Amino acid sequence: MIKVEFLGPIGKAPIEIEAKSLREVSQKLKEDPSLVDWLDKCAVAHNDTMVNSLDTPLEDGDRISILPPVCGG
Amino acid sequence: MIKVEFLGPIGKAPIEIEAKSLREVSQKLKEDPSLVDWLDKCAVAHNDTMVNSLDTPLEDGDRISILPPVCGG
Amino acid sequence: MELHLGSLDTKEIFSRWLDEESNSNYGAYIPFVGTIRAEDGIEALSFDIYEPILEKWFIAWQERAKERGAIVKMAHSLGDVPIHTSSYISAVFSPKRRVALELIDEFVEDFKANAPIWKYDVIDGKRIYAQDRSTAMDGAGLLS
Amino acid sequence: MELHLGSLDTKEIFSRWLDEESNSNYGAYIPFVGTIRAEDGIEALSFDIYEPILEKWFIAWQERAKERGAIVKMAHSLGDVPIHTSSYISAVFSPKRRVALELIDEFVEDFKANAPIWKYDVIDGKRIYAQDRSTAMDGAGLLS
Repeated sequence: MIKVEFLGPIGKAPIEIEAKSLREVSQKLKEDPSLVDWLDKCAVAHNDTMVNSLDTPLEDGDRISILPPVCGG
Repeated sequence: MIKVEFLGPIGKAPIEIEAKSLREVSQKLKEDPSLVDWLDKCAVAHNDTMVNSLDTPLEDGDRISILPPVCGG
Repeated sequence: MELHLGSLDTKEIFSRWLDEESNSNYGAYIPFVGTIRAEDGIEALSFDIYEPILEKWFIAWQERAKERGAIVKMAHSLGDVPIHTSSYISAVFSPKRRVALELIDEFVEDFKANAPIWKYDVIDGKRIYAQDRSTAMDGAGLLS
Repeated sequence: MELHLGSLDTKEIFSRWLDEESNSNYGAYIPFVGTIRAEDGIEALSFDIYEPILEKWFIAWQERAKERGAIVKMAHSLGDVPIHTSSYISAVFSPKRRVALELIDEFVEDFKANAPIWKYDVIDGKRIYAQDRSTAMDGAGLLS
Protein backbone atom coordinates (compact mmCIF):
# COMPACT_ATOMS: atom_id res chain seq x y z
CA MET A 1 0.00 0.00 0.00
CA ILE A 2 1.01 3.59 -0.69
CA LYS A 3 0.07 6.29 1.80
CA VAL A 4 -0.99 9.61 0.25
CA GLU A 5 -1.14 12.67 2.51
CA PHE A 6 -2.60 16.06 1.67
CA LEU A 7 -0.70 18.97 3.23
CA GLY A 8 -1.73 22.40 4.46
CA PRO A 9 -5.04 23.83 3.30
CA ILE A 10 -6.27 20.80 1.32
CA GLY A 11 -7.79 19.59 4.54
CA LYS A 12 -8.24 15.99 3.50
CA ALA A 13 -7.31 12.99 5.66
CA PRO A 14 -4.51 10.68 4.40
CA ILE A 15 -5.56 7.75 2.24
CA GLU A 16 -3.97 4.39 1.36
CA ILE A 17 -3.99 3.12 -2.20
CA GLU A 18 -2.39 0.41 -4.36
CA ALA A 19 0.02 1.88 -6.96
CA LYS A 20 3.31 0.88 -8.61
CA SER A 21 4.19 4.33 -9.91
CA LEU A 22 3.24 7.98 -9.55
CA ARG A 23 1.33 7.63 -12.81
CA GLU A 24 -1.03 5.23 -11.08
CA VAL A 25 -1.35 7.54 -8.10
CA SER A 26 -2.29 10.34 -10.49
CA GLN A 27 -4.94 8.19 -12.15
CA LYS A 28 -6.54 7.31 -8.81
CA LEU A 29 -6.46 10.84 -7.38
CA LYS A 30 -8.03 12.29 -10.52
CA GLU A 31 -11.11 10.18 -9.77
CA ASP A 32 -11.65 12.11 -6.49
CA PRO A 33 -13.89 15.18 -7.10
CA SER A 34 -12.59 16.93 -3.96
CA LEU A 35 -9.12 17.10 -5.55
CA VAL A 36 -10.12 18.52 -8.94
CA ASP A 37 -9.23 22.10 -7.98
CA TRP A 38 -5.96 21.11 -6.32
CA LEU A 39 -3.99 18.70 -8.52
CA ASP A 40 -2.89 21.18 -11.20
CA LYS A 41 -1.48 23.54 -8.52
CA CYS A 42 0.18 20.95 -6.30
CA ALA A 43 3.74 19.69 -6.20
CA VAL A 44 4.56 16.15 -5.09
CA ALA A 45 7.03 14.54 -2.70
CA HIS A 46 7.98 10.86 -2.51
CA ASN A 47 9.14 9.85 0.96
CA ASP A 48 9.81 13.56 1.65
CA THR A 49 11.84 14.18 -1.52
CA MET A 50 10.36 16.46 -4.16
CA VAL A 51 9.78 14.58 -7.45
CA ASN A 52 9.24 15.62 -11.07
CA SER A 53 8.50 12.39 -12.97
CA LEU A 54 5.30 10.35 -13.18
CA ASP A 55 7.51 7.31 -13.82
CA THR A 56 8.86 7.45 -10.26
CA PRO A 57 8.59 3.78 -9.14
CA LEU A 58 6.87 3.11 -5.82
CA GLU A 59 7.27 0.36 -3.26
CA ASP A 60 4.94 -0.97 -0.63
CA GLY A 61 4.96 1.37 2.38
CA ASP A 62 6.06 4.45 0.43
CA ARG A 63 4.59 7.82 1.29
CA ILE A 64 3.41 10.45 -1.22
CA SER A 65 2.79 14.06 -0.10
CA ILE A 66 0.65 16.51 -2.05
CA LEU A 67 1.89 20.11 -1.53
CA PRO A 68 -0.42 23.02 -2.45
CA PRO A 69 0.87 26.53 -3.29
CA VAL A 70 3.06 27.96 -0.53
CA CYS A 71 3.54 31.33 1.08
CA GLY A 72 6.05 31.36 3.92
CA GLY A 73 7.53 34.47 5.47
CA MET B 1 40.17 84.19 -0.19
CA ILE B 2 39.21 80.55 -0.79
CA LYS B 3 39.87 77.98 1.92
CA VAL B 4 41.07 74.58 0.66
CA GLU B 5 40.95 71.67 3.08
CA PHE B 6 42.47 68.22 2.58
CA LEU B 7 40.41 65.41 4.09
CA GLY B 8 41.29 62.04 5.58
CA PRO B 9 44.70 60.56 4.84
CA ILE B 10 46.13 63.47 2.84
CA GLY B 11 47.37 64.86 6.14
CA LYS B 12 47.94 68.41 4.95
CA ALA B 13 46.79 71.51 6.85
CA PRO B 14 44.15 73.75 5.19
CA ILE B 15 45.43 76.59 2.99
CA GLU B 16 43.95 79.88 1.78
CA ILE B 17 44.35 80.96 -1.84
CA GLU B 18 42.97 83.53 -4.27
CA ALA B 19 40.84 81.97 -7.02
CA LYS B 20 37.73 82.85 -9.04
CA SER B 21 36.96 79.32 -10.24
CA LEU B 22 37.85 75.71 -9.57
CA ARG B 23 40.09 75.88 -12.63
CA GLU B 24 42.29 78.39 -10.83
CA VAL B 25 42.28 76.23 -7.69
CA SER B 26 43.42 73.31 -9.83
CA GLN B 27 46.26 75.37 -11.33
CA LYS B 28 47.51 76.42 -7.87
CA LEU B 29 47.26 72.97 -6.29
CA LYS B 30 49.13 71.35 -9.18
CA GLU B 31 52.15 73.50 -8.23
CA ASP B 32 52.34 71.76 -4.82
CA PRO B 33 54.62 68.66 -5.05
CA SER B 34 53.00 67.07 -1.96
CA LEU B 35 49.70 66.82 -3.89
CA VAL B 36 51.03 65.23 -7.09
CA ASP B 37 50.06 61.72 -6.06
CA TRP B 38 46.63 62.78 -4.77
CA LEU B 39 44.88 65.06 -7.28
CA ASP B 40 44.04 62.46 -9.92
CA LYS B 41 42.38 60.24 -7.28
CA CYS B 42 40.52 62.93 -5.37
CA ALA B 43 36.96 64.19 -5.69
CA VAL B 44 36.05 67.78 -4.87
CA ALA B 45 33.36 69.51 -2.81
CA HIS B 46 32.40 73.19 -2.92
CA ASN B 47 30.87 74.38 0.37
CA ASP B 48 30.14 70.72 1.17
CA THR B 49 28.43 69.93 -2.14
CA MET B 50 30.18 67.52 -4.51
CA VAL B 51 31.10 69.22 -7.81
CA ASN B 52 32.00 68.01 -11.29
CA SER B 53 32.94 71.13 -13.28
CA LEU B 54 36.15 73.15 -13.30
CA ASP B 55 34.04 76.15 -14.29
CA THR B 56 32.35 76.22 -10.88
CA PRO B 57 32.52 79.94 -9.94
CA LEU B 58 33.90 80.76 -6.49
CA GLU B 59 33.25 83.66 -4.14
CA ASP B 60 35.30 85.13 -1.35
CA GLY B 61 34.95 82.93 1.75
CA ASP B 62 34.07 79.74 -0.15
CA ARG B 63 35.42 76.45 1.02
CA ILE B 64 36.83 73.67 -1.19
CA SER B 65 37.31 70.13 0.17
CA ILE B 66 39.61 67.57 -1.42
CA LEU B 67 38.32 64.01 -0.85
CA PRO B 68 40.70 61.08 -1.38
CA PRO B 69 39.48 57.50 -2.17
CA VAL B 70 37.03 56.23 0.42
CA CYS B 71 36.37 52.92 2.17
CA GLY B 72 33.60 53.05 4.73
CA GLY B 73 31.97 50.02 6.29
CA MET C 1 16.75 26.09 11.37
CA GLU C 2 14.31 26.76 14.17
CA LEU C 3 10.52 26.77 14.36
CA HIS C 4 8.70 28.63 17.13
CA LEU C 5 5.05 28.54 18.16
CA GLY C 6 3.64 32.07 17.62
CA SER C 7 5.61 35.30 17.07
CA LEU C 8 9.38 35.23 16.89
CA ASP C 9 11.47 36.99 19.54
CA THR C 10 13.33 38.91 16.86
CA LYS C 11 15.82 40.65 19.15
CA GLU C 12 16.76 37.43 20.91
CA ILE C 13 17.30 35.60 17.61
CA PHE C 14 19.32 38.45 16.04
CA SER C 15 21.55 38.63 19.12
CA ARG C 16 21.98 34.90 19.54
CA TRP C 17 22.98 34.42 15.88
CA LEU C 18 25.44 37.31 16.19
CA ASP C 19 26.98 35.68 19.28
CA GLU C 20 27.13 32.25 17.61
CA GLU C 21 29.33 33.68 14.84
CA SER C 22 31.23 36.26 16.89
CA ASN C 23 34.54 34.48 16.33
CA SER C 24 33.91 33.07 12.85
CA ASN C 25 35.54 36.07 11.13
CA TYR C 26 32.60 36.87 8.87
CA GLY C 27 32.62 40.47 7.65
CA ALA C 28 28.97 40.73 6.67
CA TYR C 29 25.80 39.66 8.52
CA ILE C 30 22.48 40.32 6.78
CA PRO C 31 19.27 39.27 8.50
CA PHE C 32 15.92 39.57 6.75
CA VAL C 33 13.09 40.15 9.23
CA GLY C 34 9.52 39.58 8.02
CA THR C 35 6.76 41.26 10.02
CA ILE C 36 2.99 40.80 9.68
CA ARG C 37 1.43 43.89 8.10
CA ALA C 38 -1.99 45.17 9.12
CA GLU C 39 -4.04 44.97 5.93
CA ASP C 40 -7.45 43.77 4.75
CA GLY C 41 -8.77 43.67 8.33
CA ILE C 42 -6.68 40.70 9.43
CA GLU C 43 -5.85 40.28 13.11
CA ALA C 44 -3.06 37.74 12.51
CA LEU C 45 -1.59 35.37 9.98
CA SER C 46 -1.32 31.68 10.73
CA PHE C 47 1.14 29.14 9.34
CA ASP C 48 1.26 25.40 8.69
CA ILE C 49 4.69 23.90 8.00
CA TYR C 50 5.68 20.51 6.67
CA GLU C 51 8.90 20.15 8.56
CA PRO C 52 10.62 17.14 6.89
CA ILE C 53 10.73 18.87 3.48
CA LEU C 54 11.53 22.28 4.94
CA GLU C 55 14.49 20.67 6.71
CA LYS C 56 15.74 19.15 3.42
CA TRP C 57 15.26 22.45 1.61
CA PHE C 58 17.27 24.21 4.31
CA ILE C 59 20.08 21.62 4.29
CA ALA C 60 20.43 22.06 0.51
CA TRP C 61 20.74 25.82 1.08
CA GLN C 62 23.39 25.33 3.75
CA GLU C 63 25.42 23.44 1.15
CA ARG C 64 24.90 26.10 -1.52
CA ALA C 65 26.00 28.78 0.95
CA LYS C 66 29.04 26.76 2.04
CA GLU C 67 30.28 26.55 -1.56
CA ARG C 68 30.46 30.35 -1.50
CA GLY C 69 32.16 30.52 1.92
CA ALA C 70 28.98 31.64 3.65
CA ILE C 71 26.37 30.27 6.05
CA VAL C 72 22.60 30.69 6.27
CA LYS C 73 20.26 30.61 9.27
CA MET C 74 16.50 30.60 9.47
CA ALA C 75 13.67 30.88 12.00
CA HIS C 76 9.94 30.69 11.29
CA SER C 77 6.71 30.76 13.25
CA LEU C 78 4.12 27.99 13.52
CA GLY C 79 0.48 28.83 14.18
CA ASP C 80 -0.91 32.32 14.77
CA VAL C 81 1.25 35.45 14.52
CA PRO C 82 -0.49 38.78 15.35
CA ILE C 83 -0.04 41.86 13.15
CA HIS C 84 3.06 43.98 13.80
CA THR C 85 4.99 40.98 15.12
CA SER C 86 7.48 38.83 13.21
CA SER C 87 6.99 35.38 11.70
CA TYR C 88 10.21 34.95 9.73
CA ILE C 89 13.92 35.69 10.03
CA SER C 90 16.56 34.41 7.71
CA ALA C 91 20.18 35.48 7.64
CA VAL C 92 23.43 35.16 5.75
CA PHE C 93 26.93 35.43 7.22
CA SER C 94 29.77 35.79 4.73
CA PRO C 95 33.37 36.98 4.69
CA LYS C 96 32.53 39.48 1.94
CA ARG C 97 29.59 41.83 1.40
CA ARG C 98 28.97 41.00 -2.29
CA VAL C 99 28.32 37.30 -1.61
CA ALA C 100 26.15 38.20 1.39
CA LEU C 101 23.98 40.66 -0.58
CA GLU C 102 23.47 38.20 -3.42
CA LEU C 103 22.79 35.20 -1.19
CA ILE C 104 20.20 36.89 1.03
CA ASP C 105 18.23 37.83 -2.07
CA GLU C 106 18.37 34.34 -3.59
CA PHE C 107 17.71 32.64 -0.25
CA VAL C 108 14.65 34.74 0.61
CA GLU C 109 13.18 34.47 -2.91
CA ASP C 110 13.64 30.71 -3.05
CA PHE C 111 12.16 30.48 0.44
CA LYS C 112 9.03 32.30 -0.75
CA ALA C 113 8.74 29.99 -3.77
CA ASN C 114 9.69 26.59 -2.37
CA ALA C 115 9.56 26.36 1.42
CA PRO C 116 6.60 24.08 2.32
CA ILE C 117 4.74 26.63 4.43
CA TRP C 118 1.07 27.57 4.09
CA LYS C 119 -0.29 30.92 5.13
CA TYR C 120 -3.78 31.75 6.39
CA ASP C 121 -5.42 35.10 7.15
CA VAL C 122 -7.02 35.17 10.57
CA ILE C 123 -10.21 37.26 10.49
CA ASP C 124 -12.81 37.12 13.28
CA GLY C 125 -10.91 34.14 14.65
CA LYS C 126 -11.33 32.19 11.38
CA ARG C 127 -8.43 30.81 9.36
CA ILE C 128 -8.65 31.50 5.58
CA TYR C 129 -6.03 30.07 3.20
CA ALA C 130 -4.17 32.96 1.49
CA GLN C 131 -4.54 31.29 -1.90
CA ASP C 132 -4.14 34.44 -4.03
CA ARG C 133 -0.76 35.27 -2.42
CA SER C 134 0.54 31.70 -2.62
CA THR C 135 2.93 30.30 -5.22
CA ALA C 136 2.80 26.85 -6.78
CA MET C 137 6.06 25.04 -5.99
CA ASP C 138 8.58 23.93 -8.63
CA GLY C 139 7.11 20.88 -10.35
CA ALA C 140 3.47 21.70 -9.53
CA GLY C 141 0.80 20.01 -11.66
CA LEU C 142 2.65 16.69 -11.98
CA LEU C 143 -0.41 14.64 -11.06
CA SER C 144 -2.99 16.62 -13.06
CA MET D 1 22.17 58.67 10.78
CA GLU D 2 24.32 58.15 13.83
CA LEU D 3 28.09 58.14 14.41
CA HIS D 4 29.62 56.45 17.44
CA LEU D 5 33.14 56.61 18.82
CA GLY D 6 34.60 53.07 18.60
CA SER D 7 32.68 49.81 18.04
CA LEU D 8 28.94 49.84 17.49
CA ASP D 9 26.60 48.23 20.01
CA THR D 10 25.01 46.15 17.26
CA LYS D 11 22.29 44.54 19.37
CA GLU D 12 21.18 47.85 20.86
CA ILE D 13 20.97 49.48 17.42
CA PHE D 14 19.12 46.56 15.80
CA SER D 15 16.58 46.54 18.65
CA ARG D 16 16.13 50.29 18.83
CA TRP D 17 15.50 50.57 15.07
CA LEU D 18 13.01 47.69 15.28
CA ASP D 19 11.18 49.48 18.11
CA GLU D 20 11.20 52.81 16.25
CA GLU D 21 9.28 51.23 13.36
CA SER D 22 7.19 48.75 15.36
CA ASN D 23 3.94 50.49 14.38
CA SER D 24 4.93 51.70 10.90
CA ASN D 25 3.48 48.63 9.20
CA TYR D 26 6.64 47.71 7.27
CA GLY D 27 6.72 44.05 6.25
CA ALA D 28 10.48 43.76 5.65
CA TYR D 29 13.42 44.93 7.75
CA ILE D 30 16.90 44.18 6.38
CA PRO D 31 19.92 45.33 8.36
CA PHE D 32 23.43 44.94 6.97
CA VAL D 33 26.01 44.51 9.75
CA GLY D 34 29.68 45.03 8.89
CA THR D 35 32.21 43.45 11.23
CA ILE D 36 36.01 43.91 11.25
CA ARG D 37 37.70 40.75 9.99
CA ALA D 38 41.00 39.55 11.44
CA GLU D 39 43.39 39.58 8.47
CA ASP D 40 46.91 40.72 7.58
CA GLY D 41 47.84 41.01 11.25
CA ILE D 42 45.67 44.02 11.98
CA GLU D 43 44.47 44.64 15.53
CA ALA D 44 41.78 47.13 14.52
CA LEU D 45 40.55 49.36 11.72
CA SER D 46 40.24 53.09 12.26
CA PHE D 47 37.92 55.56 10.49
CA ASP D 48 37.88 59.26 9.64
CA ILE D 49 34.54 60.70 8.54
CA TYR D 50 33.71 64.03 6.93
CA GLU D 51 30.29 64.45 8.47
CA PRO D 52 28.77 67.38 6.48
CA ILE D 53 29.01 65.49 3.19
CA LEU D 54 28.04 62.15 4.71
CA GLU D 55 24.92 63.84 6.09
CA LYS D 56 24.00 65.16 2.62
CA TRP D 57 24.67 61.79 1.04
CA PHE D 58 22.38 60.17 3.61
CA ILE D 59 19.59 62.74 3.17
CA ALA D 60 19.64 62.11 -0.58
CA TRP D 61 19.26 58.38 0.14
CA GLN D 62 16.36 58.99 2.51
CA GLU D 63 14.60 60.73 -0.37
CA ARG D 64 15.39 57.94 -2.84
CA ALA D 65 14.02 55.40 -0.35
CA LYS D 66 10.89 57.45 0.31
CA GLU D 67 10.04 57.47 -3.41
CA ARG D 68 9.83 53.70 -3.15
CA GLY D 69 7.79 53.70 0.07
CA ALA D 70 10.78 52.67 2.18
CA ILE D 71 13.13 54.17 4.75
CA VAL D 72 16.87 53.78 5.36
CA LYS D 73 18.88 54.03 8.58
CA MET D 74 22.61 54.05 9.15
CA ALA D 75 25.16 53.91 11.96
CA HIS D 76 28.96 54.08 11.61
CA SER D 77 31.98 54.13 13.89
CA LEU D 78 34.52 56.91 14.27
CA GLY D 79 38.11 56.13 15.34
CA ASP D 80 39.40 52.68 16.24
CA VAL D 81 37.28 49.52 15.95
CA PRO D 82 38.91 46.25 17.14
CA ILE D 83 38.66 43.06 15.06
CA HIS D 84 35.49 40.97 15.50
CA THR D 85 33.46 44.03 16.47
CA SER D 86 31.19 46.06 14.21
CA SER D 87 31.83 49.42 12.56
CA TYR D 88 28.83 49.74 10.27
CA ILE D 89 25.10 49.00 10.23
CA SER D 90 22.71 50.17 7.59
CA ALA D 91 19.11 49.07 7.22
CA VAL D 92 16.07 49.27 5.00
CA PHE D 93 12.44 49.08 6.13
CA SER D 94 9.86 48.59 3.38
CA PRO D 95 6.28 47.39 3.04
CA LYS D 96 7.40 44.74 0.53
CA ARG D 97 10.36 42.38 0.40
CA ARG D 98 11.37 43.00 -3.25
CA VAL D 99 11.94 46.73 -2.69
CA ALA D 100 13.79 46.01 0.55
CA LEU D 101 16.13 43.45 -1.06
CA GLU D 102 16.94 45.76 -3.97
CA LEU D 103 17.40 48.87 -1.83
CA ILE D 104 19.74 47.31 0.73
CA ASP D 105 22.03 46.20 -2.11
CA GLU D 106 22.06 49.62 -3.82
CA PHE D 107 22.37 51.51 -0.52
CA VAL D 108 25.33 49.45 0.76
CA GLU D 109 27.15 49.53 -2.60
CA ASP D 110 26.72 53.29 -2.99
CA PHE D 111 27.84 53.72 0.61
CA LYS D 112 31.08 51.84 -0.17
CA ALA D 113 31.68 53.99 -3.25
CA ASN D 114 30.58 57.44 -2.14
CA ALA D 115 30.35 57.89 1.62
CA PRO D 116 33.21 60.21 2.71
CA ILE D 117 34.84 57.79 5.13
CA TRP D 118 38.52 56.85 5.21
CA LYS D 119 39.78 53.56 6.54
CA TYR D 120 43.12 52.81 8.19
CA ASP D 121 44.66 49.52 9.28
CA VAL D 122 45.90 49.62 12.86
CA ILE D 123 49.09 47.54 13.20
CA ASP D 124 51.39 47.83 16.22
CA GLY D 125 49.37 50.87 17.24
CA LYS D 126 50.13 52.66 13.95
CA ARG D 127 47.43 53.91 11.57
CA ILE D 128 48.07 53.02 7.89
CA TYR D 129 45.68 54.32 5.17
CA ALA D 130 43.99 51.36 3.44
CA GLN D 131 44.72 52.85 0.02
CA ASP D 132 44.53 49.61 -1.99
CA ARG D 133 41.02 48.83 -0.68
CA SER D 134 39.74 52.38 -1.20
CA THR D 135 37.63 53.64 -4.11
CA ALA D 136 37.94 57.00 -5.83
CA MET D 137 34.62 58.83 -5.45
CA ASP D 138 32.38 59.81 -8.40
CA GLY D 139 34.04 62.78 -10.11
CA ALA D 140 37.56 62.00 -8.89
CA GLY D 141 40.44 63.58 -10.82
CA LEU D 142 38.64 66.88 -11.49
CA LEU D 143 41.59 68.97 -10.36
CA SER D 144 44.36 66.93 -11.98
